[in-house]
Amino acid sequence: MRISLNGAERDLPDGATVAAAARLVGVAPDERGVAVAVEGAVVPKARWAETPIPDGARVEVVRATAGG
Amino acid sequence: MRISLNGAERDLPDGATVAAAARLVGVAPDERGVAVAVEGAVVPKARWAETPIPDGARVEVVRATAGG
Amino acid sequence: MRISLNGAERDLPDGATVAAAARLVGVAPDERGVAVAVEGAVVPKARWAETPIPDGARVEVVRATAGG
Amino acid sequence: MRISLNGAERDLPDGATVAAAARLVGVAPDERGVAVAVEGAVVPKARWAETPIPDGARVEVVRATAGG
Amino acid sequence: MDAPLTIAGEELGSRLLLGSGGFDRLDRFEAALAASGAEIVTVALRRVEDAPGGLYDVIRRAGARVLPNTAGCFTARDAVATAHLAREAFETDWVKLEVIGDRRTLLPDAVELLRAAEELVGEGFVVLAYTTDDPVLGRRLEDVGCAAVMPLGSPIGSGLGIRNPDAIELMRDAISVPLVLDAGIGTASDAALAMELGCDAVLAATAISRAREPERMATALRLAVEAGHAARRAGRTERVHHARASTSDAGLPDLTPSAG
Amino acid sequence: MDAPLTIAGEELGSRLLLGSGGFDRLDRFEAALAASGAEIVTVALRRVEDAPGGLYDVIRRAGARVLPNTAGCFTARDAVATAHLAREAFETDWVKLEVIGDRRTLLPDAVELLRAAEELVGEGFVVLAYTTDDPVLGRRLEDVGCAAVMPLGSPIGSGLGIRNPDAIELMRDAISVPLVLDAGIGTASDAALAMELGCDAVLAATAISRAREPERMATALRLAVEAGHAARRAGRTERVHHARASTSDAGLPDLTPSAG
Amino acid sequence: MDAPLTIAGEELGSRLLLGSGGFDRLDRFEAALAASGAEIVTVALRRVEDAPGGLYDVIRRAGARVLPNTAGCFTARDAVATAHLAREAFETDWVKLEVIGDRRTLLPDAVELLRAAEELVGEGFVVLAYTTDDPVLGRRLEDVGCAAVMPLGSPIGSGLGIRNPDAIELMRDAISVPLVLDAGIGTASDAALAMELGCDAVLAATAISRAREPERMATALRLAVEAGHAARRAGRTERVHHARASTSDAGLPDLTPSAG
Amino acid sequence: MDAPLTIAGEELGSRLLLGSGGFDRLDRFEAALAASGAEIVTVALRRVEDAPGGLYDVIRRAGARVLPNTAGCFTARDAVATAHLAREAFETDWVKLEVIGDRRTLLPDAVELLRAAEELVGEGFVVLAYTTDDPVLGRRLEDVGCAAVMPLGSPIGSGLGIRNPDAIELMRDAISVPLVLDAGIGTASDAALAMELGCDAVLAATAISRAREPERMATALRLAVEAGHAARRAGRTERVHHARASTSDAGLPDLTPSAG
Repeated sequence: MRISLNGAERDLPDGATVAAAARLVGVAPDERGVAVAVEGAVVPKARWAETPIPDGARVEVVRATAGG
Repeated sequence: MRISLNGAERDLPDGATVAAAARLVGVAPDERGVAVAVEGAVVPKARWAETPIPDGARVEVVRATAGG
Repeated sequence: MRISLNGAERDLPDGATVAAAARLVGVAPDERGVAVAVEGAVVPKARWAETPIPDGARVEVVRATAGG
Repeated sequence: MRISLNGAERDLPDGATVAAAARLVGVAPDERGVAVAVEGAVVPKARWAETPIPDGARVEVVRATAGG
Repeated sequence: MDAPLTIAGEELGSRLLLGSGGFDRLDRFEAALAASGAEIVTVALRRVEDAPGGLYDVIRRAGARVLPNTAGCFTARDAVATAHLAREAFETDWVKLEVIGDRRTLLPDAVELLRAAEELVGEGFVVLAYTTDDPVLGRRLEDVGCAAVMPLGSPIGSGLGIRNPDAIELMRDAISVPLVLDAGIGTASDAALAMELGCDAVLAATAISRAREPERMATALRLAVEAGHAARRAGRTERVHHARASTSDAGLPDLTPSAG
Repeated sequence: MDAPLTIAGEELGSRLLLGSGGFDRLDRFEAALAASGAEIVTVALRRVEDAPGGLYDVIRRAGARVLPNTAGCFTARDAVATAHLAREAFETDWVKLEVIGDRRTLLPDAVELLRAAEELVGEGFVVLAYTTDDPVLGRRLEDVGCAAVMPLGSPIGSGLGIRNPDAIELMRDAISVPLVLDAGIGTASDAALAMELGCDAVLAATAISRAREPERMATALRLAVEAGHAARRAGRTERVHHARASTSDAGLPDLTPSAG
Repeated sequence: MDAPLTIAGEELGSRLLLGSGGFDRLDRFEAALAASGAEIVTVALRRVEDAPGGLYDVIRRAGARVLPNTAGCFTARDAVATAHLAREAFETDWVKLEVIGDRRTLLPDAVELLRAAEELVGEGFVVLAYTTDDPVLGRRLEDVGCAAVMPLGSPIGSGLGIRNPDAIELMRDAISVPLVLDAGIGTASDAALAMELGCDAVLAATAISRAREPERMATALRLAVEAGHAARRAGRTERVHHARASTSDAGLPDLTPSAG
Repeated sequence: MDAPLTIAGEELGSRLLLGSGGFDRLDRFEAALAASGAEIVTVALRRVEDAPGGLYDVIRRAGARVLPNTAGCFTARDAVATAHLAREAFETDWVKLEVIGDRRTLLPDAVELLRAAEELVGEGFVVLAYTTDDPVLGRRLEDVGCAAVMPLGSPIGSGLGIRNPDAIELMRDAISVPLVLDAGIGTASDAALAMELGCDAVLAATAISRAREPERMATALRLAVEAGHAARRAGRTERVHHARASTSDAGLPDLTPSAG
């Protein structure tokens, strides 16, 4: 399947989880200060491993950065 | 019946019109620059003579005054 | 003789010294932070005892006060 | 003789007048709004023709210009 | 040629609007109106017992347009109802929309103001909206269809002038409809500054009515608005932080006396 | 009736003085002079090679008075010598006295200025003294006989306006001869403010000559000076720190819709 | 004794909040954070590829509280979604709510801001709302339950200080929850002024991160906030328009030399 | 490392100087002196009947240096005579030289001031000269040998702060000896600003003595002077007229909910 991961089109195996997507951008589930949204809605870290990403979904993996 | 006319309680004959109320505060139908609201809604001057005031209604007769 | 001492006319014995005048306004020679001018000119403390005041002279005995 | 005329060294015949110097920088005696100083002192226009310039003198011929 | 101020398609000959409030006598108002050259005069609506009459006739006689305000309204609903009354009283669909959020400062309430503006525009009113100096709110007022945006310089009647000139400049950048500086003008230089910052017009009330000589102050503000407008168009010299000689040193004569 | 500005017994029809510096073309200067209505124009004296000519004739043709300055002088001696030259050149004993103390800011030197003023007054000159905004120095200049005191608003040519309005007000209180705001005017509101603070006139040079459209800016400043002067005389409303309703709440109608 | 700043029941030891934006190196940020004494640091959320990491750990190591912002959001919906993400990422329900209305000025949008504030408060967030200096809007933000109101002094990153001190004073009068001056602080005197006007705290970002020496500027702002807070509590002397001698003339000696 | 303030070769540990005028009780002065950290305190000389005594001892006990002033003097001659008396009374050749030109504004008289300064320097005094904010006069004071130049921010005791910050900056550029802002400081932000403009120190009297709580205000000013000094050294961020994001948009997540 094809998802948008942090704005880039990515191919993932069908049924790939949020955890897998996070790994793709270098984020491990035990990293602090990160969060994931799928289609704009937060997926709690505790459920990354068990939450499959729908085909075509927009996934955003974010971290703290410098800001006002 | 009893109405509130420009904030004062006034007794009027049942079925009294807007024109009558206006007269009570010294306003003739041909005066320019005045307007009447019954219960917050404008009654056009052309209909003052034919519009009866409901019992207990709030009637406001206003004119231009100095202002900002 | 008559002198002006801090703006007030005062009678002193002829030949009275600066030290005597200072005493008149409650200033002892060992007080710190005071000074005396006779006719606008400073008389050093060491010379108070030996300096006679000319008849009619203006004597000013000053001290530190609050100021800007 | 040699004079300084408006900052430039100029050779003039001995006994040359202020009028001559003015002419050298293009100023006729009937021009309005001009003035001449020799060694910092004004020479009135009426005396240009009769006033010889001392050898080595500084002559300044000025005119109105734009200014504050 | 300078294009005239145009609000809702109407060309106006003056960039000074007059508020009718605060005059102690009607003849003084009339004289000030004449001196001001204003073609738009704001009025309020009040119960006839508290509104002595005559004002409307004076304005009409002077050939000026009556601009009813909604002063005293704290909700969109009241402001809309007041606009309805004004339309009936003055046969005009123009309204200076004020929706106040605080009794002490008389500052506008952004939310109710926007709501009332949208509703009145929808009903066909020509809305001139009294607002804070917030460029984003001003832009929203334009977007809902206001015919003019009227930011305050400082609180109504304070005479404090324009407390935040930067904000007025930002409004000018953000807004295409006429920008009318309303509230706070205290004297001529305030009015000139408003125009220099890019306002299209200025409304003055207290500045005139509470001056020692209202008629003369009306003249002063008329001239100041023209002055500021001309200055804006003339393109001012830039500001520099040190001096810049207005007289050149080139050709400076040496006037040292001779040493001898 | 407003008494005209009078300097050294001479009545003047305009309260705007024009500096001739900074114009790129003589015809632009001429147009600006006409638009400004100025009756006094400052000029400098420079060596004829650096002074193209024509300026003096333009000013005379316009019927204005030439006011020679002593720009570029750093000592009383140079300023006095320059005044002598100017008297000869322009057949006037009026002089705008500038004695500069610092090349970068072109700020005046109090000591040399006072010295030159005293000497020139003694020689019968009508001295208009360019000075800092120091009321005590201004008073001294008046005391030695200056015909006008010309405080700066900000450095020459800076366009920064009046940096210390309080100081100008204090000068007004301290000084009886005409007070002419000189230096720093950038635009119309600055000129209006100067007059409101109590100045009798304003001199503008760079504000006009370096505007994008000098002629229009001359008009703007003419209007602004009139506006500020009228506003001063009209007696402005006082400043208050909260709002003061320009519309009374008395008689506010109750427009609540019926509950039913 | 001075009561500490308390936001949403949390006592804070410092009245200076630090924005983490604009630093060129993480170690400089860390040094500035230490020097500032700040206990609250704002951060933004960005895609991990654009967010190098390390920042969160530095803040936690310093014992400071992370305050996520919603910078970059133009709608209530985006701001709310961002707050959700932040809550997940930082295990905090505090949020500095920014809803921007204009890309160039980064000024807040009153309508969307209020909408987002109401929604987030309803969801249990502790909302610190970045707003204009509009007292009425500020009061509305308090009314919908914001824990702090954060008015701007001037546009974000401009360093222009507090352009409208009157407005901040009016906000102080109108608002009971903590008032935190946000945006526009350029240097120490700006921060002191904010506190003197009645703010409870100051947030600084650019002022520190873009100073030539961020660490030293952090110290300066820490001191300035304390100074301004103490000055506010000390009750300043009133302003008078002429001099008031700090030295009495009583007892002035007569030092005239003898005539002889 | 920061070089300490050094006046006439003497290193000072504090950049805040305290004026002793205006306190209603000596113990309050003493507490304020301690809180201020000041190492220099100005005093005046008055006839003993009008000078209750004790002040000098309090200052000495605190280890501070007495700086006698010449307040009340209107001529160079009086000021010089007063300095002589002070040298005798306090065994110090330091003097804060004031020569006043106007009773109402207490502004200095440039001419007499310069004359007195020159004479006192010639006699070996260490002269700290109270002056207007005129950079040229300040430079002259330095040239005749003054050890410090003390420009006013606004009239003595007015609490109006620094009315012309540009002038103070120009003084800084023009003068090499220590620049001490004297007169006009009303509160902490004024003191911080003075230092940011380049002053080396600040003298406060009325700001402290007439605050509601003098001791706390003394603390505030001590902190403010440190803050302003640090800010000056830290090199402030530049001012820009529009916003400059402190949070980058790079990596902004797209949080739009799914269309479905």
